[in-house]
Amino acid sequence: MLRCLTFAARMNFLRASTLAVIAQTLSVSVVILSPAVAMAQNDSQTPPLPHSGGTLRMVAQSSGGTLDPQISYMALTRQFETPVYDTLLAYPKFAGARAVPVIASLAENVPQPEDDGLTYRITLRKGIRFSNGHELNTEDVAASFRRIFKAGSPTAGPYYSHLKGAKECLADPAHCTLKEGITTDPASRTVTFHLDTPDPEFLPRLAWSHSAILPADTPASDTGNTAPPGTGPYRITGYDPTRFLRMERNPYFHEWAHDAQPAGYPDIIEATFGLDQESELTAVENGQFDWMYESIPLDRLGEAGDHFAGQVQIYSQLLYYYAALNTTLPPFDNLKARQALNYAVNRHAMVIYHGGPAVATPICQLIPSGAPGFDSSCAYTKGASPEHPAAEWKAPDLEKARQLVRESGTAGQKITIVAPLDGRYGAMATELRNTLAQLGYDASVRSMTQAVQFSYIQNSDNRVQIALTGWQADYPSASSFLQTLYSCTTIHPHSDNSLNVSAYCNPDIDALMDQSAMLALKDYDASNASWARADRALMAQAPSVPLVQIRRVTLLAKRVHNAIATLNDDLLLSQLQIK
Amino acid sequence: MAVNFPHSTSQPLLEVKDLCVSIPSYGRSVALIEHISFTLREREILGLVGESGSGKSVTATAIMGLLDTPGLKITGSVRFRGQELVGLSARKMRAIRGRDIAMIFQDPMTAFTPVYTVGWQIDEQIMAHERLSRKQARERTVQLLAEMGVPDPTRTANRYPHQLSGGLRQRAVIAMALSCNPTLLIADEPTTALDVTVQAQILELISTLRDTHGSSVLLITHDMGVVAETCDSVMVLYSGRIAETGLAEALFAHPRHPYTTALLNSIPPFYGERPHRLPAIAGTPPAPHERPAGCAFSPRCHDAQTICSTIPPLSPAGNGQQAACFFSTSGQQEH
Amino acid sequence: MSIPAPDTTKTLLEVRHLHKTYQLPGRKTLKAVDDISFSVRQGEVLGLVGESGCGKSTLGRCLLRLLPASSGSILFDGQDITRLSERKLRPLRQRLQMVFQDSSASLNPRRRIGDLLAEPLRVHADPINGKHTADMITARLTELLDLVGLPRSALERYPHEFSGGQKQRINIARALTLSPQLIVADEPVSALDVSVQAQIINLFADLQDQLGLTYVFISHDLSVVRQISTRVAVMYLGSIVEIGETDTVLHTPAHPYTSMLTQAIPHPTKGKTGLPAITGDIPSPVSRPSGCHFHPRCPYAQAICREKAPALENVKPSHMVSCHFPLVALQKIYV
Amino acid sequence: MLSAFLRRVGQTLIVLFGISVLVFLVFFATPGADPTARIAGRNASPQTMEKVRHEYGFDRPLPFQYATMMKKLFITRDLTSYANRGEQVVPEIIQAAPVTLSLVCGSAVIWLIVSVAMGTLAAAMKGSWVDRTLIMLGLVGISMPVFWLGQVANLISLSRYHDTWLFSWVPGPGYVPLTQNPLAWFKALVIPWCVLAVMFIGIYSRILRADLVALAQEDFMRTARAKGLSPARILVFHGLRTSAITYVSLFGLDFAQLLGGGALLTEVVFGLPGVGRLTYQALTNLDLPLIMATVMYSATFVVLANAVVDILYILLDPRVRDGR
Amino acid sequence: MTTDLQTPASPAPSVSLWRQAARTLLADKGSMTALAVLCIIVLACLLAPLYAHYVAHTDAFASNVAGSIVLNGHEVDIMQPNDNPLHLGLSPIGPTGHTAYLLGADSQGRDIAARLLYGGRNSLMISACAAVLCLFLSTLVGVTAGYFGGITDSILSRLMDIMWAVPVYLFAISLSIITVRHGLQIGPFTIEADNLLIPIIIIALVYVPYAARPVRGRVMVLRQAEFVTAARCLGVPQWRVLLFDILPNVLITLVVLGPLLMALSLLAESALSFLSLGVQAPAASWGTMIQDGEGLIYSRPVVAIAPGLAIVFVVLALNILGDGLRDALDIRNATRRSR
Repeated sequence: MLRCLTFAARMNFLRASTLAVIAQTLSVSVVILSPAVAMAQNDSQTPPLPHSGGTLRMVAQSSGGTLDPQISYMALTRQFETPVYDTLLAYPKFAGARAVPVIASLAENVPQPEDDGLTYRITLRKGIRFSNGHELNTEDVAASFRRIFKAGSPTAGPYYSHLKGAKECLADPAHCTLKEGITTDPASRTVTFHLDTPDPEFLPRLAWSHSAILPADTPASDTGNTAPPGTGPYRITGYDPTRFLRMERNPYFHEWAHDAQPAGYPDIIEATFGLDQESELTAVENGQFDWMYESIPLDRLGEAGDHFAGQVQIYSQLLYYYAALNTTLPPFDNLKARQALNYAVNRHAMVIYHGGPAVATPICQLIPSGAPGFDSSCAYTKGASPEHPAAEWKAPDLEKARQLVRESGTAGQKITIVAPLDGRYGAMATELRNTLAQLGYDASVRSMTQAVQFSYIQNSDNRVQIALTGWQADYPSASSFLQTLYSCTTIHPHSDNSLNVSAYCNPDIDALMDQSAMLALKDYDASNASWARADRALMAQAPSVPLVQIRRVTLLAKRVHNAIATLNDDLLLSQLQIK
Repeated sequence: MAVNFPHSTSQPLLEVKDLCVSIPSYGRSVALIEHISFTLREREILGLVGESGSGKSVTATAIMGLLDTPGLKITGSVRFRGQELVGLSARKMRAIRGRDIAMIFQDPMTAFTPVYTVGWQIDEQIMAHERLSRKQARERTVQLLAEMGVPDPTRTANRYPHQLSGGLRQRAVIAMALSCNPTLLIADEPTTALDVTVQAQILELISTLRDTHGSSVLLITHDMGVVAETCDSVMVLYSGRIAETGLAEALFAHPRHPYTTALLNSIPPFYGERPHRLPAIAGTPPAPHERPAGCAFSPRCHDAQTICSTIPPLSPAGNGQQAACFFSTSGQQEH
Repeated sequence: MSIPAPDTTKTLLEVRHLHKTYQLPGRKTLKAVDDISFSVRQGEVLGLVGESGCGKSTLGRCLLRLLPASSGSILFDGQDITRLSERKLRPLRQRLQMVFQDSSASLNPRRRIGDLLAEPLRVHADPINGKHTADMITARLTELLDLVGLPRSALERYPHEFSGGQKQRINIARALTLSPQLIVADEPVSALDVSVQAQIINLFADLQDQLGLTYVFISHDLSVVRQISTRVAVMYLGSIVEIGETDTVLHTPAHPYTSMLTQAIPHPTKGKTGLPAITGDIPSPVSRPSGCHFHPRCPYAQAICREKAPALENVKPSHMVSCHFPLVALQKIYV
Repeated sequence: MLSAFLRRVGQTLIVLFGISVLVFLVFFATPGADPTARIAGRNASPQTMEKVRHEYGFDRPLPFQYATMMKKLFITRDLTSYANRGEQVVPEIIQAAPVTLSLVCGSAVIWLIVSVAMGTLAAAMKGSWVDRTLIMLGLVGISMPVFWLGQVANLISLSRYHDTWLFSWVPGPGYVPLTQNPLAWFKALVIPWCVLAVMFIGIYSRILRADLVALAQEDFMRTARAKGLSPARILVFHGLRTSAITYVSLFGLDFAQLLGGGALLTEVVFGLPGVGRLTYQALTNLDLPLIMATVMYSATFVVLANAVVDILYILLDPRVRDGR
Repeated sequence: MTTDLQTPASPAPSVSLWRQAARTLLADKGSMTALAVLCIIVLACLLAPLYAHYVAHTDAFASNVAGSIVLNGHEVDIMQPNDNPLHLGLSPIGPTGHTAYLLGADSQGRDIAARLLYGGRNSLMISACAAVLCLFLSTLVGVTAGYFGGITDSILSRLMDIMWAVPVYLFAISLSIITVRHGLQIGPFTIEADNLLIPIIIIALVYVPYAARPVRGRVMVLRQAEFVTAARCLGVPQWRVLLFDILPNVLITLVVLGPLLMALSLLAESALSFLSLGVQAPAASWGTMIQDGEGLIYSRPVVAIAPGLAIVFVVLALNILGDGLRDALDIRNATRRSR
């Protein structure tokens, strides 16, 4: 499934490091554009031998907290863990739209659903060793899945509750056995998963990082700053959350499937924490570091484009910003008010706040470009309507918006926009406030730290009318954008975890979304088409105002080549070559 | 014109001539003291007496060269052993200060820097003027303290000013002043802050100094009793000018200036008959900037006449006294 | 035990076994007033003398309830005021007033004189006519100014525009506003120049004549006390050591301390008499010597003086002294 | 002496206790401060939320939670952050402290030297143009917002004039530990030092000048002059030495406040990962364990500094020594 | 110097100490210059709407990133695209030298000059109100603690100690973070989170210990003052003593503290706003403007420098004025340190 995403905004150096950590995303990326990147893609086809060795030095504003791969939910940590841990399945580690769907990694095969999607059977590869020398076996797999519940992985409920016995494990983690859910046969190295209800996304979830396979004797609690042994090409040998992280080669690693877990080039990967974005950029420009993790600050995009065009990395993400409209509170309990704002908002201005068209594109639908089920359409632009959507956003339609507001009779109401504190959010919130003011509302902005804001807007007790936020999928899927955010089941009143911020509930659309999801088990394309219909149906109800989809822009040092940004794993650290 | 004390045969130590100090205020110059002239001979104790604002402290500090208020103007001459002090360079003045001329101030409580021991501060003065080691200096300090009648001088030297009683402190102050054997000691109200019983001891000490240390003393006070008790000769100041000078005994017995007379009369007598009302002087002493033209005392004087609107010169009034009054020779107003 | 007063008029103020102690850090206690008893008759002036730290000011303030007494009682006109509430005390305040030493500090610099003088009239109702009207207040203020010899224009002015003597007149006027019977004057002239001091002493005397006031007059200056007082009480370290008729006490002292005091004051008419050999400083009131507190400085001290504190007893009618060996035989009478 | 010491300790504990209870209660009264959702992760199931709530004790009564937190903070010292799983707050502060210490100490040395020089010079030349200039400079120093001055310093040294010889040595913002590379440490900190010092130079030179000018009226200064001492000796041994009492006491308090996180704006502008920035981050994230730890840390410093100032007082002022 | 050297008092008859101080102040060139500068700045800020509407023709609060203006006959985008191969980033227009966008635009395309004036209104208003409120509270606390002493004093002093033990900016930030979400509820009154009262109250609260201390000290001195004893002796009730004898004398302390506190409040306000915890968008203050400009410090430094200079000028003027007042009222010791 997914998780919030955010970030990419120019985190200026003031911003709390912890917040930055939370804000980072487990990004699912599609590499696009950039001549440098295009070249790098060609390089990636060549064998790794010639350019291996050296120390890769990356720099990040702050660390990502715990290293426990089953608990960590931070994009940056994910960056480090990708070459350290493996899952049964994996998204292919190459760039572009071909990097879906999942392929086999620790498993020899991608399992076929049996019993109408209730049973999945895999066979483990032979000869794979953890970095402590222990050889991977079926018990490790079973233990790892139990550990998801025992250690309290955040996605235990949403992603793995279809397994038989998972409910008991959630209710009483200490006594979790999952003995009906997972059966193993050590002799044939087979592991069988038994589900109590079909899960159309079970395979992607076997590739999701929280299902990383760890040694069976890993303690069933958050390991914190010590990383348990993994199977990937590197192992983490040093970590201080405020200062650095160091990875060295895993002596037991050998490449078993290049596309699933390729061998790495650098001998050592070092990350330094504690620099703000401005300094990161300066340091990478000066060659002190090889890669800056954070995005290039907005006011220095021009400078980077002018002088370091060849080193700039731009890659798309399944990430967009939107304003969630609370459909249970005035004025946005009124459809016309919601639509009015959708018409009125100037998405071009929003693009400018993110650095221009090279970095951001307007979006007025709920599934972003690049995700399965994406079918470009815009119902709220000049000359379009929900019944007759245009292909893309052109310009705001203030006339129509004002008329809708008049019809809704909501003009003059007081509206508070709750936005994260950080730079670009601030600008977007102000723009949004302007728009609301132009429509005749009495609007104001209330900002708070992103970490706090994200749970704050979810809680119905806080009576948030309109919340500015962003969303990014854990892995590429339409359901993570539609079902997670707009289905009746994700409304949890009085709880900080209620991702349906709009509190939008429409049983008809829910049925359509369920249908689209289940279709995936049989017909991938039909499922995508159905998702696109669900997207348009939802957008006609305008539970939120999608604003911009953005790309990540970072800088590499001159000596670094072979940058590969994949759909699921951002930039692959292990594939960077140092010359 | 200098005042001479006929009885004294010794050499003049300090000769002050026409000393004037003025300060600018609201665009005009206000004289704090005017034409102060006197001579102090060796081993003589001269009392400078007057009410507040009469300029006695200004006179003393001017002699010491300690007046440094911006805009202040000093004219006239101060000759110490023949050396002119007015206009002397700061460095040369410093060498004289503390070594040849020492000064003690009214409040022994605040005369010492609070953060150093008394001994340290006396050592400091000795070492500033003589090439002595700290140990030698301390020896002299202890000896001086002993001479001043300080019990347990070694221990006292190591104590901080606030740990000493008022009397001990004033003794220490005097010890410090005498540490370099100055020939002139200027004592500015040395006993005003002290109790009578302690005052008596300190006055006793001061009057023996000329014998023990060969020092002359310029004693500044507002207390006629103190002057009578201690001094050889007296100079009475009124509003920045000399009113009368003379030998102490003679002056108190037969004051020639109406101010001196009135002042003495207004002190409640301790012996003899108690007058029902004291013969008080009407009005208050004028502040320097509102000093009347002519004789400054004329507005308060019973016998003032038209002539008093000019400044009376200091003229001999018999008995070795001099008084700045047109009627001094004739008028001996004893009420 | 109260002292028989010299005449037969009624006792206005009676103090019985008054104590005032302060707790200091480190379990030290300061006995500022230690078991003091005396009485004041209507129309008389009781002078309270002593050196600094003897507790005379504390005593004065206790009398007016400006400081709470630790124990003992104060009877004003027969009424015990020691433990009256502030509210009940307020009517009595009209009859019992105080004049302070520091004439500037006791006047609020931000208020006009008229305002300051009117304040008591505003808060106290007239016993006959009730609340004071504006006209009554104006009339009373003019009357007061005339009484203390200040121009009527003074009402519009601020305290800082007056000289020290004038300010003290204002203070006296304010104390008189409510026509009190008893005035406690705490060193009212010691901050003034001699020439002005005499004026104020005269004013006190005149007011007493005109208004039939009773004073408790606190001063360290024996001459001043002698001038104004009918009786004198001498204090040393919190206790009264001698009390009696003014000239008796001052000229034929029975207590060695009183004797030492009287001999220590230099007086211009006395000339150089040579001061008495006085030893030692006043001990700190925190660490008072045992037995008779004066014994370490007393030339006549015997063993008993160290051990037993003498009681205040009559040596003559209306002359009491607290000494094991009163000096009755040794007294010297000056003429 | 001992009782004074004990009383002091008692007062300190009361203050610390008061602050901690206040912070704790305020946190629970603040909407959006419940960390459960943040700890559990996005979209965590209600069961996971429950597990977290129980594991962290959020379902226990407040006094119990308070006691647990204090125990974890002071006794077992394994209190972990709510905002960032697994991050222990005590080591985090221990990491941040040297940064702040480096910043504040360096800055204090600068402001001490410069303010004493300026204050003394101004007092010695009272009324002259030198005095007036120094007073004005001090005022300007006090009037500049430190974060703005920091930005301007960054702009000049890192952007506008970075290519000139004057500023080419200036490294980008960030901190280098002294143990790692003393020269880089110095280079990284010298501009922050100066920026932080500016305001204090202004304050302290003014205080010192005023003090010295006031002291010049004192009797003992006149006595010192009457002793025939040189003006320099009078100024240093009698003036400065006496002023040191006031100066040091103020200095101690400011120094402690800065060490306790008061330098946060400077740390923020120069990207120094010190205590102030940590506290600020904790506050913005409503991360109670970290807030509690940093606030306790800073309060301890201030209270400790008060005690040190008292001791210095005793060392510097013999009158105080006898007073107790 | 000796005690005899008193400067003669001014010759004019019957002046209160207040009027005397005012005269001294009027004669002080520095203070008068500072006052003039302050007046000009305040006036300019008050006239902000006039400037924005009739001179610059802009709305200082509306974002205008997608807009353009006509300069010298050419239409110019307010956000200008960068001319690099990747078309990365846009920069706001720099100082134009025309009435519109005189100092250029900020990252949201708003006219900096107009915002500077509007921001000044808020900054000045907040700091002035905070100073007044702080003085009021400090007087309350200081007078209560100083006059009644005993337990009242102990409790209040401990409370102040607790506030002292937290660095002042951290304290302010903490309070802001709590209030910025939900506003403030005081009994039946609710103050919205974006109300300027919130920073005012916070700043005032934070500086209470700093101002209450000299006030308390002054009151304690005054309580012992002989004229208060004299008033008690005359049977003047306590409330009258407080009102007529204590307060007028405390007032000097307050008057001197006033400008200094306002200077401190202005700095605190700008710091809070700089951290986005003070004045809330879209309202501006000099602090929020510096914060806005921070992101543009490399490309358009004027955005941050202009409001910073405004702060420096105002604070400097206030400090000079405070010094002048202190000298005029001559209570150097009472307020030597008010930080």
